[in-house]
Amino acid sequence: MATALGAMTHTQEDTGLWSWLTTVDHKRIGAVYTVAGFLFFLLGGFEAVMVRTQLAVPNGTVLDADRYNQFFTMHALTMIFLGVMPMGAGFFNYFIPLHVGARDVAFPRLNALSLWIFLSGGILLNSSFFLGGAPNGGWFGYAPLSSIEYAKSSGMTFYVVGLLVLGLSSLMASLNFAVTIINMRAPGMSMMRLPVFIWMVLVVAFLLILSLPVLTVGLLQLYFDRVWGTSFFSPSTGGDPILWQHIFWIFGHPEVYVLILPSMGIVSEVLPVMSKKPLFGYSAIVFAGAAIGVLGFGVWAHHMFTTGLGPVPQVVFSASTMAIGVPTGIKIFNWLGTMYGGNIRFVTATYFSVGFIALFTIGGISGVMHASPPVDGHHQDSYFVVAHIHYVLFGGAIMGIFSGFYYWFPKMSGRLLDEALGKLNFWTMFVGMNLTFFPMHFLGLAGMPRRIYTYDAGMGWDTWNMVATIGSYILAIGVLVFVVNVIKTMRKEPDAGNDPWGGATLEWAIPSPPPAHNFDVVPEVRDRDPLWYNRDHGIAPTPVPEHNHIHMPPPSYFPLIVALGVLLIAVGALSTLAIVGLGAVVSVYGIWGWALEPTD
Amino acid sequence: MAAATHEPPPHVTEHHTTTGIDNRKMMMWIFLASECLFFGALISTYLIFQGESLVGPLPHEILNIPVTSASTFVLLMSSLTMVLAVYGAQHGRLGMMKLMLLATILLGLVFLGFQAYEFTSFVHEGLGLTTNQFGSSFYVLTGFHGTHVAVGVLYLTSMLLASQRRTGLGADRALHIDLAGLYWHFVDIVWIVIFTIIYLIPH
Amino acid sequence: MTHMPQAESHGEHPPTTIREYVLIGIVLTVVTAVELWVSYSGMSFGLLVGVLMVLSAFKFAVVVAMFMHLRFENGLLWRLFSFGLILGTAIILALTALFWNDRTDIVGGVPANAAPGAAAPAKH
Amino acid sequence: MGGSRPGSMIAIIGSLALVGVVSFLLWMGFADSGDFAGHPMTTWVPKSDNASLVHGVYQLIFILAGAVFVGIMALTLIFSLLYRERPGGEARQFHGNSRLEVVWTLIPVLIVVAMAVPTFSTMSVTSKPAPDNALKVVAIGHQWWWEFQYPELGITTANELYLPVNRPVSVALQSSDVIHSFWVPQLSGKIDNVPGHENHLWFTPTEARAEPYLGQCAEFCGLSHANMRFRVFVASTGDFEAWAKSAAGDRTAPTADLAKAGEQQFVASGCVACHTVKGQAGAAGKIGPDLSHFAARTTLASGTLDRTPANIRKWLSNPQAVKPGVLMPNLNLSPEALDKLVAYLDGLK
Ligand code: HEA
Ligand code: HEA
Ligand code: HEC
Ligand code: CUA
Ligand SMILES: [Cu+2]
Repeated sequence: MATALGAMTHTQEDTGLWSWLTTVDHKRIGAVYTVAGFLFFLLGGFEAVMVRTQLAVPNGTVLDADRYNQFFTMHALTMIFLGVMPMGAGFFNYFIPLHVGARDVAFPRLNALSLWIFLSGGILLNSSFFLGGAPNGGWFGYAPLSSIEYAKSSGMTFYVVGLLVLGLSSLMASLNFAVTIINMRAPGMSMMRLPVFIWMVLVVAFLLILSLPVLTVGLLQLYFDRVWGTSFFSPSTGGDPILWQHIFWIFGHPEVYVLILPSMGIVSEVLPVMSKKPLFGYSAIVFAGAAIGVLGFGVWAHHMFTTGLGPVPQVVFSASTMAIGVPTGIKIFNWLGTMYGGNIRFVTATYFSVGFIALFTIGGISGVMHASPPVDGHHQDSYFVVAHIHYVLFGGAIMGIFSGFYYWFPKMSGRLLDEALGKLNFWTMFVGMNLTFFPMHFLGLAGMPRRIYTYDAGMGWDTWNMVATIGSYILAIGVLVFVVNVIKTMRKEPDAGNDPWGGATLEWAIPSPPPAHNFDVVPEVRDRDPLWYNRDHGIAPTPVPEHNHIHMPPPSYFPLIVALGVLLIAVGALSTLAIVGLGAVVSVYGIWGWALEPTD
Repeated sequence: MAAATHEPPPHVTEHHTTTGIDNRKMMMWIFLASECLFFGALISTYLIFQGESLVGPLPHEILNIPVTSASTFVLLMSSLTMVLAVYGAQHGRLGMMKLMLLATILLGLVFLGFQAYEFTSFVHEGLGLTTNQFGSSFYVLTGFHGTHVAVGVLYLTSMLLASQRRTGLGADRALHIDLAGLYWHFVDIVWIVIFTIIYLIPH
Repeated sequence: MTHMPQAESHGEHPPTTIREYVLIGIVLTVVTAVELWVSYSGMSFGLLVGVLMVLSAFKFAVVVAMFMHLRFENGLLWRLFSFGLILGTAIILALTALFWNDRTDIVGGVPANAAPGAAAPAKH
Repeated sequence: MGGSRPGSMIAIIGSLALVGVVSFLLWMGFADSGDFAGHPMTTWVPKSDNASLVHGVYQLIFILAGAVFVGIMALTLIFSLLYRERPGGEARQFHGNSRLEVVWTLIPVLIVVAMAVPTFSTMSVTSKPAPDNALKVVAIGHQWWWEFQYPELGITTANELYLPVNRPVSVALQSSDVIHSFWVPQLSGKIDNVPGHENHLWFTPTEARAEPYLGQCAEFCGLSHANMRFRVFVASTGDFEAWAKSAAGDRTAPTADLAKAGEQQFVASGCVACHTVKGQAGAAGKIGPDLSHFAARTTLASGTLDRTPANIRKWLSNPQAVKPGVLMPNLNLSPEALDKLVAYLDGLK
């Protein structure tokens, strides 16, 4: 992986460790995000495979109950917060400036800070395995099971503190991206000329900006419950566990769109380029994405249909949830419309994008099925829901991200990933994924509850569990094929050229990997598909001015210092107040130095 | 930006943005939008736990409205001094700017003093963080507001210190003070809401 | 939402004199005093809540518009901020509404089942 | 559709055939899992009035979902085959088509309405309060077992619920610790047991049968969440009344010597601190399951073991080994004490 890191930005003269630690280059930051996110994805996948191994046969004995609970909780947390979101953030970092025609993001040092805080949070969360046990209360940490009375080990405190730290990182990154997209566009790049990917990132940024603070409040309250003896969520002293559920899902549902929208953006980039025709219904796709974002704030209680909400809220939330199927449907149909009449080049990136359409639709359909409260009475907390989430999260988010890998790896490294291995990669993943997760629908229908570490023979669950486990091994092989592909590709000479796919967006006009300053001349944008417009109208690239002195922001170690301060505060929150104080001092010092540091 | 009419910003090209709004200002406003949800969630919690306390003291037994009205007034006045500091910065009246910054900081500290007094007297009257639902939600809501005030005091102090340096706040002086002002006013308007919901509306 | 015009030429401008700022400060103080009076006035609860809400919303709006001079900024900033403001308000309203009926459900406020087996209701 | 391309008919027919075959196979899978035979917790064989009502909606939604599935899969596959790159092929350049876009906005709207209307009309029935003649049951979730009370009949039991057929039952759901969820798929969808709240659920079982209806706690509740199972026996009215009469009364007093010694041991080992045995003086503990009619149950420790003497012994000698995290301590009983206790417990009809 280290070679991958290096090569993704190999034109940078300075390659020592220090240069990486102090970098403010969005491409380097993006590369670290991507690689770290992918490594965490492997870790989360390992946990998932252990879970599957335990469930392969009735009364399995691979993991004991406590270990199992830690594994499925950490599996979800790792996949969502340390895998998919950071891999997304990697793409955002790398491609927002390239797509909007900017030299960097709006706040390069803040960007570095987000990265280091994310890494601190990821390491902190995982260190719990060695410090008294990992979180074991499920990824939504329902109180009062997550309160100190019932979760005495420090695991759930790690959950609280870890998510607070990761939330801080995401909040800062989102602010940065939002400002960059709105405010740093190249001349002519109006909002309705933004690549769809960038639009989806913008929606994601706002989803996070507006939902993370709610989660933060919930986590702080849970922290007070666990550490300082309040009882926000403990009924024994007047608190209300249902309040936690509302707070969590007010964040949690927008969060699932945070996971899917980037992939929808990627698919919207890959399909037109590979079909060699413009995206069908650009504005419809953009508005549908925004509508999903807005509606996404009004559906949270569909996770709570069985908690006794009462019929009126159930009807309201059921209706809003079903309504979300409409804008999503619009997107699916527009992608099909993009393929229609095309001359589609089926490279691996295309396979993953088309796979996305099929698999995400399956997950979306089961989502709409849960939207009916009486039916959800059967689905809730059964494997039917586990099937839903993996079709949307793996079939959707991960397939999209892999499409992005194959599509953009050449830009990031100058090398084309191997197509033969790529197709093997796709088919093993596709087959493995369906073998793993489709049977979960059957299991749910047959009444298998989720989050059980064991089950009895005679429930009719044996066969499909075994199939799912075998599927997950195939899936793991598929992921390994990708790793092999990357390693193999990194060994060869750069062969991608500027524009291997005939792309439409600005990044394809510059060298692969891009130089530190991205564009010699900030491009002028005349159309939604700027490069195709230039090609069709015979517009040559603007010549590079002779004395082109491009000023890039200098490296800075202050982000690292502030991140260290935040890490110390978090460690203090888990141990003793004195360390919190130390962390605060370090952070304040870092911010002060940051503020006074000359930036030009 | 108002300042522009009085002092041409030096790095026009550096700061060129698509919308003409400075990046930092835009980020501050989006951040404040985010803060609306932070306080929204805290206020919701407070409202939901009204009447859920199993034991006293209850709000009407303990809240001291006259004292808090005084501290509310202090915070309101700090908004006035803050806006004058921004005015000073924008019109190149540095003395006024520094004086008003100092006044704002002091008023902020007075507000925090009031809050410290309020908290300690409540504790004496038997309302701890964990006493009942009112105590928990009250302290956490007003405590986080107080934390915001404290951060604001730090923020303004660093502005004051920086403007004392030889290089001052640099060419973006007006913007820096403006941003600090936005943050400070926001903390004030949150208090307007909190004051109404906790103190003024009888239970 | 294409290119945003650089400036704000509605013929309006932020307060330009210290006097105007001080005046606004006085207005805010007066409104706060009125609020206090209302709070003690003993009017019916519903009316009181309504009046207080209107008054504090007014203060809120004045500070945002004048002190934070949002009224004179590029309209985009207002739209960005109002996202959060509206959503935050909506969530407060939705949550209080969702928990409104809930009171009746809570098992007597008593720790229904604080100790295992001590389930409060339904003792034979 | 794309008739200009060579081989398009083959591609279309092949795709449809493939999607058809796959859909058929999946349908077989669903049908199999929905079959009661071999799937005791299937959600597709309703045996109560409300469950049947919900099942109607479920079927409808399932069919609509299936239609969307077939449609999208077929289109994806057909387009992939039809428009794959060919030498000399040209992509047709167009940006959209308003009429099409309106149509495919309306289709999902119609589907959604078709799901919503029956959903809400069903809810208007199932969310009504239970009929007045309903049998009242309180189901209390404990980490990790179920307590069932019949307040009108003066019965308290654990992990096995008896119900009369064709009489509505109203279940009040409570929890003594964390959130649990009461779920007997054939009788009803699940509702959570939330500490501090009381939820309600009602249904009328429509089929008496010897086999129990299996249920399981569906909300993650800690270490032994997987082992928090329970059974519901739906009996004819006569059988139910006979059971109720016996369950409401005291235990059967031990007669054999060993069992009598067990009664002493039950006090000596401190079991009475947690367990109630009606009719045994001093045995009124509330922390664990009521054992008055323990021997009338078919399973032990919420469905973890069959209730055989050997298993009772296994349980008592180390509950932790049987059920992780269980809140009954290992009392380090001697083999003799175990003999006595097993004899006693096994006689508590
Ligand atoms: C990427 C993540 C992602 C995405 C995109 C979605 C999308 C959707 N989800 Fe999902 N969901 C999760 C991740 C996601 N979900 C997770 C992680 C959980 C579980 C959390 C936990 O408990 O651990 C969950 C749980 C969950 C529940 C709660 C289930 C339960 O616990 O009881 C519900 C209930 O309504 C739901 C609904 C939906 C709906 C309606 C959509 C819609 O957005 C889907 C819309 C898409 C389509 C409908 C397909 C395409 C449309 C067409 C082809 C048009 C025609 C079709 C129709 C009109 C039907 N989801
Ligand atoms: C983006 C999110 C995401 C992703 C990608 C996945 C991916 C996978 N998930 Fe996950 N999952 C969740 C999010 C996700 N999941 C969530 C939110 C839950 C709910 C948790 C909760 O209830 O709280 C859940 C729950 C969940 C369960 C239910 C647990 C339970 O309820 O008891 C299961 C069970 O099979 C499962 C399996 C898998 C598998 C097999 C994969 C596979 O796709 C993984 C494939 C990847 C790999 C296999 C990596 C390859 C690694 C290597 C090659 C390294 C070496 C590997 C080995 C030695 C094996 N997941
Ligand atoms: C600290 C409390 C405690 C003590 C002491 C205790 N038990 Fe238990 N017992 C429990 C709990 C709690 C359960 C429920 C366990 C479960 O299923 O999760 C239980 C379950 C049981 C069961 C199974 C009940 C059923 O319906 O499945 C039996 C039998 C039993 N105990 C017998 C005994 C005997 C005999 C003793 C004394 C030697 C004893 N218990 C002492 C708490 C206790
Ligand atoms: Cu009780 Cu799960
Ligand atoms: Cu959701």
